[in-house]
Amino acid sequence: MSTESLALPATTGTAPPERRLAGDLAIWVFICAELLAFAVFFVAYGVARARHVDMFNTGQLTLDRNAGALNTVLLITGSWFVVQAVARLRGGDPGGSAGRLLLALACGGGFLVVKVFEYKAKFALGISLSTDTFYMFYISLTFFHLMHVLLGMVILALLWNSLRRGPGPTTLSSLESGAAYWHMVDLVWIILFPLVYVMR
Amino acid sequence: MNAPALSPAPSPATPRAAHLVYAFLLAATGLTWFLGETGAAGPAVMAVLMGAALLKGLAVAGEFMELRHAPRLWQAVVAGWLFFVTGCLAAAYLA
Amino acid sequence: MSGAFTKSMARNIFYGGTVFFFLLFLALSFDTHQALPKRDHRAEITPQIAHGKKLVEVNNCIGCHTLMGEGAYFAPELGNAIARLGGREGIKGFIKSRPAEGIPGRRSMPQFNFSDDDLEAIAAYLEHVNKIDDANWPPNIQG
Amino acid sequence: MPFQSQGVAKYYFMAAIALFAGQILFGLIMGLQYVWGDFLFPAIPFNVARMVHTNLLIVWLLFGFMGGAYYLIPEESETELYSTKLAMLLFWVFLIAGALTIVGYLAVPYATLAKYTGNDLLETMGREFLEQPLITKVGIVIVALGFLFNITMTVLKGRKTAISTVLLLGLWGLAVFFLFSFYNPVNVVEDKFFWWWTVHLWVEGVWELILGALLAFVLIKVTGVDREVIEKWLYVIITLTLVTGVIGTGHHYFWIGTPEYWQWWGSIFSALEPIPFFAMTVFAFNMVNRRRREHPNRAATLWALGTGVMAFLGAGVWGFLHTLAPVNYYTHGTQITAAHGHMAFYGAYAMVVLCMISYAMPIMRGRAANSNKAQVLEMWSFWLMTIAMVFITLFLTAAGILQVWLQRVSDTPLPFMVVQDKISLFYWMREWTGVVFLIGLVLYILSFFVKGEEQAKAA
Repeated sequence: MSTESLALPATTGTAPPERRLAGDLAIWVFICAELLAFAVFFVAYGVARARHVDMFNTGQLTLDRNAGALNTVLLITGSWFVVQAVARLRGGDPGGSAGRLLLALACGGGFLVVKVFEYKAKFALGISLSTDTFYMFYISLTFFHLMHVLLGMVILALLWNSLRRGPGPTTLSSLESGAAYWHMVDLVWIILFPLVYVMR
Repeated sequence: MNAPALSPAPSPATPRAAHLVYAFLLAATGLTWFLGETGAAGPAVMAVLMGAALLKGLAVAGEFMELRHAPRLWQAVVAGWLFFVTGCLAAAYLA
Repeated sequence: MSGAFTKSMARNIFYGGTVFFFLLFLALSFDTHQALPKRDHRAEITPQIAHGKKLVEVNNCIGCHTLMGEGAYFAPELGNAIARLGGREGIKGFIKSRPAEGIPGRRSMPQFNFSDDDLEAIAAYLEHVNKIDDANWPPNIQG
Repeated sequence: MPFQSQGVAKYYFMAAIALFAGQILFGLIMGLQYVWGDFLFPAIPFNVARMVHTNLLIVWLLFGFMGGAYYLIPEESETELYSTKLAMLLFWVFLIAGALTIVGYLAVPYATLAKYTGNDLLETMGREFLEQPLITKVGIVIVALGFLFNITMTVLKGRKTAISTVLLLGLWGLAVFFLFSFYNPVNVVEDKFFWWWTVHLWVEGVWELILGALLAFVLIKVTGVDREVIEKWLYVIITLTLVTGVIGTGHHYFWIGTPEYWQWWGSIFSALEPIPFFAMTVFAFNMVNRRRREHPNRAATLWALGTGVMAFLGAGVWGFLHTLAPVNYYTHGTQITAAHGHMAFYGAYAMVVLCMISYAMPIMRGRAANSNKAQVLEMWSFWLMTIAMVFITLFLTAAGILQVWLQRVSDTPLPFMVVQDKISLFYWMREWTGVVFLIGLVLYILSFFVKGEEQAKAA
């Protein structure tokens, strides 16, 4: 919490610490592209909803808010573990870091399970992309997001594997990149949940 | 306060701020869920929901994604995205 | 190393992103495949309609016309031609009446010398196309 | 030219330019038929001229891509081509097969051609851009496989770079997605659905990988910027391309009987499609500004920059103009589409091939760059063709807007042919601009024959 550990001989003590982006710049370019795609999707939802308020409100009431809230908790908990994984690797504890990644992966897995049950219930009612505009958006947005969760889990699994085999010089940067991506998936859901499940 | 990320010395502890953010995220999610369960609707509720989403997003971006310590341009990009999206959704709701 | 940008990271994102979006595209295509029978009335396709489609293809009709908006923009839309020309008889009469040497100074359809069976097949095919649920396109009868 | 076998590219490039000239000639014929309806009727009806025009475009671009690959791959792999003989054999096979197909289009009625080339065995003909007889399609597959074998073996035995990997991916993708041209179900909706898997996934998918690789190669050579930097950009651009372009296929699934959610998916993702093109423009200018050397071939640099700008305008801006479903509902299948198609193909693909030719041809003829006189002439041709294309696009856009208004939006919509008469002024202006384009092309060809004083400075 203090700067005394920066035992640089030439430090005058006045230079502010360098601002630093965690992770590879390439992943941030990609995150921006993804955020843009979701932004367009969200705005499209808003526009479509404004044109069919009743249809959207009726459809929304049929959604499983408990599942949505549970999934929010799972995602933010997963993110919390990922933050801890990064901190542990920085602290020179790759084993602990790998453990936290496993916990995050478990949260992601929980998200998938909840989603599968949620979809199963909906599909059993014969709801599909072609049912109406609300369900089109509900399925499209959540499925598009779900695939991001899956991709995020693949990334975390790869990172876990490389941590387990012993970290190299680029492992921290890779972990930071993967973490940034995982948090992005979280960030999107934080908008998606109130928008699709709650806001009437 | 913002030195640990650069520090060459081991700092195994997760920043305390991250735990606080996590607690805040849980609380805000609870609020969102509660509003959904009571069936509350209307512009005021919408403002609370979007406001909560905005604050949650800013917290995740700032603390989890470590943008608080990142070049200001990147901070602005993600914060700008959050303001843009929640703003557009609020506008579309009121339209 | 503020703002590092590694080529291997860029490459991984390329492969990951490509596979990701291609899988998504396949998933949507799969759903489309499930939903299509309700929209394309495939159960009603008779050998005659199939023959009509083949005639439209081997005479390269879309070299001048559009069919549901796709093709060349030299001659009118075919998707709703059956409605515009007044049913099967209208279509058949129009195709039959094209002068072999064209119309001086104007665009004209070639004279294909179709048999009556062929004309009937083409009309049946165009009637089938007109029934496809294509989200109310074109905007009006003029195509 | 560091490797002897790169020389085969010369034949491919010469064939490409010759076929390009043919394409423009038939373009002018069609343009005239738009305003003078019975021109050449019934000898060359419009549909035949159009087939020749579009098929020549595809074939000359393929020649350009193959020539570009034959030039680029040995230099990137730092090894001679796996087989020069195979490359030359395939060149003649492809050229003769292509020429015979064009002669077939012109000499006999299309239905007769279909009958005698095996269309009854497997019906694949008569669909836009895929009009080729079955035997030609099979020939294309064989040539493509031989070519890919040759190129892949060369890469495998030599150095592997990001540029050659991306180029290979693009070329393999081109071959794989062409296979959908053999699938023609009797259900017209499915037919159209998979038809786009060839057409869209070519021009808004894998071809862009080829485009990116060729452009990156030329930029490394003419700017001297570090390979690491250029290859990173290349990965970012093609990622954006495929991320937006694959689902962007949906913008063709609005009105052909496919479910209506495509209107949302297609609109959303294709609205993002200009981004990779914008990135490409920024990339080209950025690299040229950061150049570490003054390459004597200034014409090639001009083509490279032009590709970025014109691809962004044609594919990006003009594509975006009518890609949103509510707009496309009115503009689908009108001259707006034609306007976009012309500028996009010229800006993205014609120009990148010309850029590659402009860079490689002088080197294959034993000099780093052409004489100043020849380069000045080439730059004139660049500006004439490019500006002519801008005006062709503008006139077609104007024609399209009027067409949409009179035929689809107004309260008393007019019949198609009546509207065509009313907008003929724009067709005339387009035709005259087409003549300017042809003049540009003639100057381009002449620039190969201009001798000059300072030819020296070997590569």
